[in-house]
Amino acid sequence: MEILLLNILNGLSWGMLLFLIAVGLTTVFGVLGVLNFAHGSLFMLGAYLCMQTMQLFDSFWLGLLIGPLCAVFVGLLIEKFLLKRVYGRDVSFQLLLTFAVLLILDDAVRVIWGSGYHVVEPPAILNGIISVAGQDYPVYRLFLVLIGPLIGGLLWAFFHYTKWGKIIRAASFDNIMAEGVGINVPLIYTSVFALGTWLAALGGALAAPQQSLIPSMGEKIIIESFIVVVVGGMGSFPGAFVGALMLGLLESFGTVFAGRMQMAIPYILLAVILLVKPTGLFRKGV
Amino acid sequence: MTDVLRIENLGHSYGKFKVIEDISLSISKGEMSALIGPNGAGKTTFYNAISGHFPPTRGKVFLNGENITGFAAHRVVDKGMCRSFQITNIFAALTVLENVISPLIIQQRKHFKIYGNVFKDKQIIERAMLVLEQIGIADRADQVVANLAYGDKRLVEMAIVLARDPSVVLLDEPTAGMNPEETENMIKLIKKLANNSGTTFFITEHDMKVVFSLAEKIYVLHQGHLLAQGSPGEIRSNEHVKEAYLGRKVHA
Amino acid sequence: MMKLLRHKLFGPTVLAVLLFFAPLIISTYSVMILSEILIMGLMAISFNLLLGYTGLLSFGQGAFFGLGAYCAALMLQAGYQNLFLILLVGMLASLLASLVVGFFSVRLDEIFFAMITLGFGMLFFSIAHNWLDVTGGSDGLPVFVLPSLSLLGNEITFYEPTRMYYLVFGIVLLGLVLLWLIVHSPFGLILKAMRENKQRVSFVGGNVRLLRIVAFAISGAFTGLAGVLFCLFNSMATPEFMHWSFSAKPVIMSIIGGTGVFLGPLFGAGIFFVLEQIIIQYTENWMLFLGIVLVPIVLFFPQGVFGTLRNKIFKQGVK
Amino acid sequence: MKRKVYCSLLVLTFILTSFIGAHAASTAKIGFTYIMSGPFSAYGQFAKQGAELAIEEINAAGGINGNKVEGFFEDSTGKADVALRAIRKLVYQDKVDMLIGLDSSGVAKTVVPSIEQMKTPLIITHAATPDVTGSVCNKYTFRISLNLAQNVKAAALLAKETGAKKWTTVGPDYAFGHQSWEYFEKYLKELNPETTFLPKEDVAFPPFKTTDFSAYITKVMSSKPDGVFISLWGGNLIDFVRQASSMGFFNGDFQVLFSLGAATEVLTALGDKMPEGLWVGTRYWFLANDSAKNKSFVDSYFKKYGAYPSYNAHGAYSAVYAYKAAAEKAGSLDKEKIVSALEGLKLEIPTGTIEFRKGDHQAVTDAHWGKTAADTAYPHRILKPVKIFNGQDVTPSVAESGCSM
Repeated sequence: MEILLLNILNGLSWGMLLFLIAVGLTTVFGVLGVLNFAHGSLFMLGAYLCMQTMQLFDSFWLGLLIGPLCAVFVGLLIEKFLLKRVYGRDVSFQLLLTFAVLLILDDAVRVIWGSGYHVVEPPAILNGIISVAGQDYPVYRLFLVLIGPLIGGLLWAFFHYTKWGKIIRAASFDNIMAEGVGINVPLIYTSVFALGTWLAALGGALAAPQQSLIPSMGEKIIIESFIVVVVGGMGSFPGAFVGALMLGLLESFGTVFAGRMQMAIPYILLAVILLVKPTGLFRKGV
Repeated sequence: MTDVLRIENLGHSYGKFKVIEDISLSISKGEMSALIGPNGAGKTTFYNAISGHFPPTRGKVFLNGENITGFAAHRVVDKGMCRSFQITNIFAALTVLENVISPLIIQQRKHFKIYGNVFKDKQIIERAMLVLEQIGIADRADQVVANLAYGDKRLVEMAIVLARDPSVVLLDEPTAGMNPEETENMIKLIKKLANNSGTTFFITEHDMKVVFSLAEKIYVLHQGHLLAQGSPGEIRSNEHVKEAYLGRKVHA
Repeated sequence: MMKLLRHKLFGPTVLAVLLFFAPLIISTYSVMILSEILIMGLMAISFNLLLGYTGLLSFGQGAFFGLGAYCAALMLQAGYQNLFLILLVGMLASLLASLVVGFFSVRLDEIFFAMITLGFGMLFFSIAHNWLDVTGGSDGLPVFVLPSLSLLGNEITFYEPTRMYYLVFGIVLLGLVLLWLIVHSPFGLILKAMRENKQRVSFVGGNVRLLRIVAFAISGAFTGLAGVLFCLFNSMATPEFMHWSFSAKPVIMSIIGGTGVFLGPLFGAGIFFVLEQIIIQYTENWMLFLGIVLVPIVLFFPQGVFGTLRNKIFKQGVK
Repeated sequence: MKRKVYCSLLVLTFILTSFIGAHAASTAKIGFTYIMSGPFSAYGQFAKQGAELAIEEINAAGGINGNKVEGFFEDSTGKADVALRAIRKLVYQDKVDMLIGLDSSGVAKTVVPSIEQMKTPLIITHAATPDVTGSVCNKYTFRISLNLAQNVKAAALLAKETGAKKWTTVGPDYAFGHQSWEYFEKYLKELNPETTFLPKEDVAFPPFKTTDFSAYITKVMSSKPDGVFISLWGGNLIDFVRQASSMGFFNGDFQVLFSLGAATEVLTALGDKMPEGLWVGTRYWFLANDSAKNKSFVDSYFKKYGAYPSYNAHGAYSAVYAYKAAAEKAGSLDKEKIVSALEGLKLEIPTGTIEFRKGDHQAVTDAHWGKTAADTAYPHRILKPVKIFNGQDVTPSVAESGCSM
């Protein structure tokens, strides 16, 4: 029973991280039509920038605030100078361009911060253990379990109750229509990419106290984020949430039941969902 | 039985919404018929349901006496019914000749043949050139379709459809987007083709001028139901039709 | 003269002759790099049968490449040394596997197709990585004995790099000739038609799903052939060959070279390897520089380097 | 006329100098293949530093048999086909006399057959798989570093001393993790038949890409073992230790052995987050012995790079010296003669005296295990006390290794 509960918590905390990354990826896809291979690298960049900020100001919370914002700046440069030129081009070109961005970002980070491992300490208040069903459980992980839905809720409110959010939703359904009603589409694209970057980098900053920092940390997570996005339905906000939770929980329980096939769990999930529902669980639209 | 196409109680719904309902009609060989109706009457749904785009929810479709209800598109074509689309549906990056050759390859069951040069296949090339001459674009055979004028692209689609030598041709708004001159030529072409071959044409059209100058029999679709059918004269004088549709639309 | 230059077989013939005599001029190491370029070129052109001709972006070609390699390694381990048997079995295994994967995948399009093939590819990777008893697990399989060929009573072995090159050259040439015939066959034209408009193909009577499965299987079989060669060339089969990052290679090569030209992906493979060799000469940060080089290729060569240059020179339109 | 004389003089000098130059340029070329880029490039960087230090020292002392030593470094990227390409470049293009390197076990195992074709001796300095000096061994392949069997044999000896009865493991889900556990099980069972081991489905093998170990930590803790043998390494180990300590894994409910825990990159990254008093194994520990060889190595390394040498630096450094010793013994740089000279070669390297066994080419070398301890003189945990297991005791016999040459 305790094991069940602990596995659920483990799955949720991992799922929430996946959700933060996948929701940015899916929103960018929904509006810009680009599947961003470099999204994982922005996650990695967020973690490093959070660490750097922490070293300067000695505060995790400042790192969480400033790090992702610095990453957004990098994201804006990428959108302005590179992505902008391939909107509407063939999928393969977009994938290759963002793959090139991934190579550049990963190696640039290695040049700046070195190839060794770095660690980030969680803030003192979250650095303890709490008793869950008679087992010790780290507070930081519970924090992750809670912050995921919080950010998800805020995003949902943003998309449904603010003018900008509504515009983005409109654009994700039909950007020609959006243009027709006088919305500045290029500006929407830029801001959506900035939002996606911020979410990925925030995910990275939140993951930093949890996993060691290494330039390739984004490559590990990008494929799983792709899977979440495809399983949930490309461009779907609730899809990203459900997909991330499904994958998080499956991987957590996989340690108990899957034996040597653990590694294949995400891919089996992907194949099964696409075979049953070729366009994913949810329809497009945030 | 001379009906090439017979449709019995055809209906299609999206969820609870019935787009078309209880449509029955039969078309005899060589008869030029047209389906008209205001926007949203269900014309395209009707076409899609009988041509294999999706299976209809209810009813039956017979082609040359054979039940083809729910057949996939490629099987409907094999049985002898081929269609055009409202939005030009062709192979843009291929040449005109290649556009016409493709259906011929499939017709001759050579589409899984992984060797041999199709351009040296006399049978196919001769037939393709014949079709292009019929349509009147043989002189542009080597041009890439994407570079053609709009009207010519519509002609290429016509050539693709006719290449398979179907017994029934469905034309979905064949003159949509054309200028008056192109429209005029298209009408002439359809008339010529109908007279020269044994092909049965069944068209939908927006432009009433086109419909009344072509069709021998007209079916009127209104809110998913077949409102009336008859000769152009009968339709013109039908009170229901006038009320529902013609009264406001026809300028002729 | 110009007519000869423009003949579509002129370039390939010159290239084949050059490749045949190359080992007389270039160094042993360059011969080995050239062998690799040819093998990866075969993989990329097989892949391009899908991307360039059929309009399907497969991100799981590594699975079939690796399957070919594992077949060859396992057969050699079991003592089968007949070269043609190994090539045949490797191709057949990949053909069967790609029939199965294709059966499930081809009803999807674009990015969904890319993702499901990626998923299947990684499934193969997981199996190769974890099935210790057969595949050697994560270590892979080392190969100790290479097949030999009996020719006019002589046993020809391929341990010597130049001989290995001619083996690779011969098989790749054969593979490319076959692929060239397929591309220019009636089936090849239907593939292009599907790339342009699969709806139209089904509305002139083509069974799109079946056609795509066949295309996927042919591509898989030739990818497997390349995999067999790669196994012989490197005397190894490892799960890495099935990883998505390996499957990305033919994608990169095809786009660099140009998907609209038959030999484009082969040139892409050449450019990729030469670039890599030059970059690693000067820096350990080759990923950074590879990325920096890829960006302008994507942005300014819409038909790939080879395709765009060829079109500039011969002023030809889109194929 | 005068001009002509000048010209011929010039030509003559040119020819002469080029002769002399060619003669003086007779060098011993060593090719190094390590992971120089990507996630694990730190290993390659350490190895490169160690190798360069050795080359510098040797050249300053007159070279090898009077030949200047020149090092060529290639990037394996940790992938087998790329590593082989790198080795081919070294052998066919740079025409090296000797090969040193290889980090990954999988790479080493699949590359080894080609080494035999290239007829160039190779000293492996990092890859731990027993197979390269076992089932796939060959005439040209040697290993100077501690292999998996030696490391785990020492672990088993240590485990017996702890008295723990019921053992489980956490290891990476690839060959290294599984082999480590199999060997551990085998050796400990031999030493103490009463020990029990959890069956394969109840132990934890997280996939290599795992960053979240909580589910595995939960699994292991809830199986209530007496001892846990951990073969994670690198980033996996760092993540595991941090997540596990916050979940109370190191509270002393059971014994914990880290087979490769004392790697510099792990200890440096963890700093004071590495719990004290845990048994960790290592291929080389810079404070393990006070021999003059070790002192001078650590000192000059620290002087040159401002850091303490990792095991990979030590491996590359020692391999260069092993090559020197073999060349001096052979009196030649001829590859075949080097191979025969390396067989049975005994020499002292910083970690102790080693011998390349004739039967399988594995160096018989001591294994070091130590307890993590805090020391303010170092920015990371050190090992204190260090237990040295004699090479003879931990190296399986040639017959056991399965090597037949």
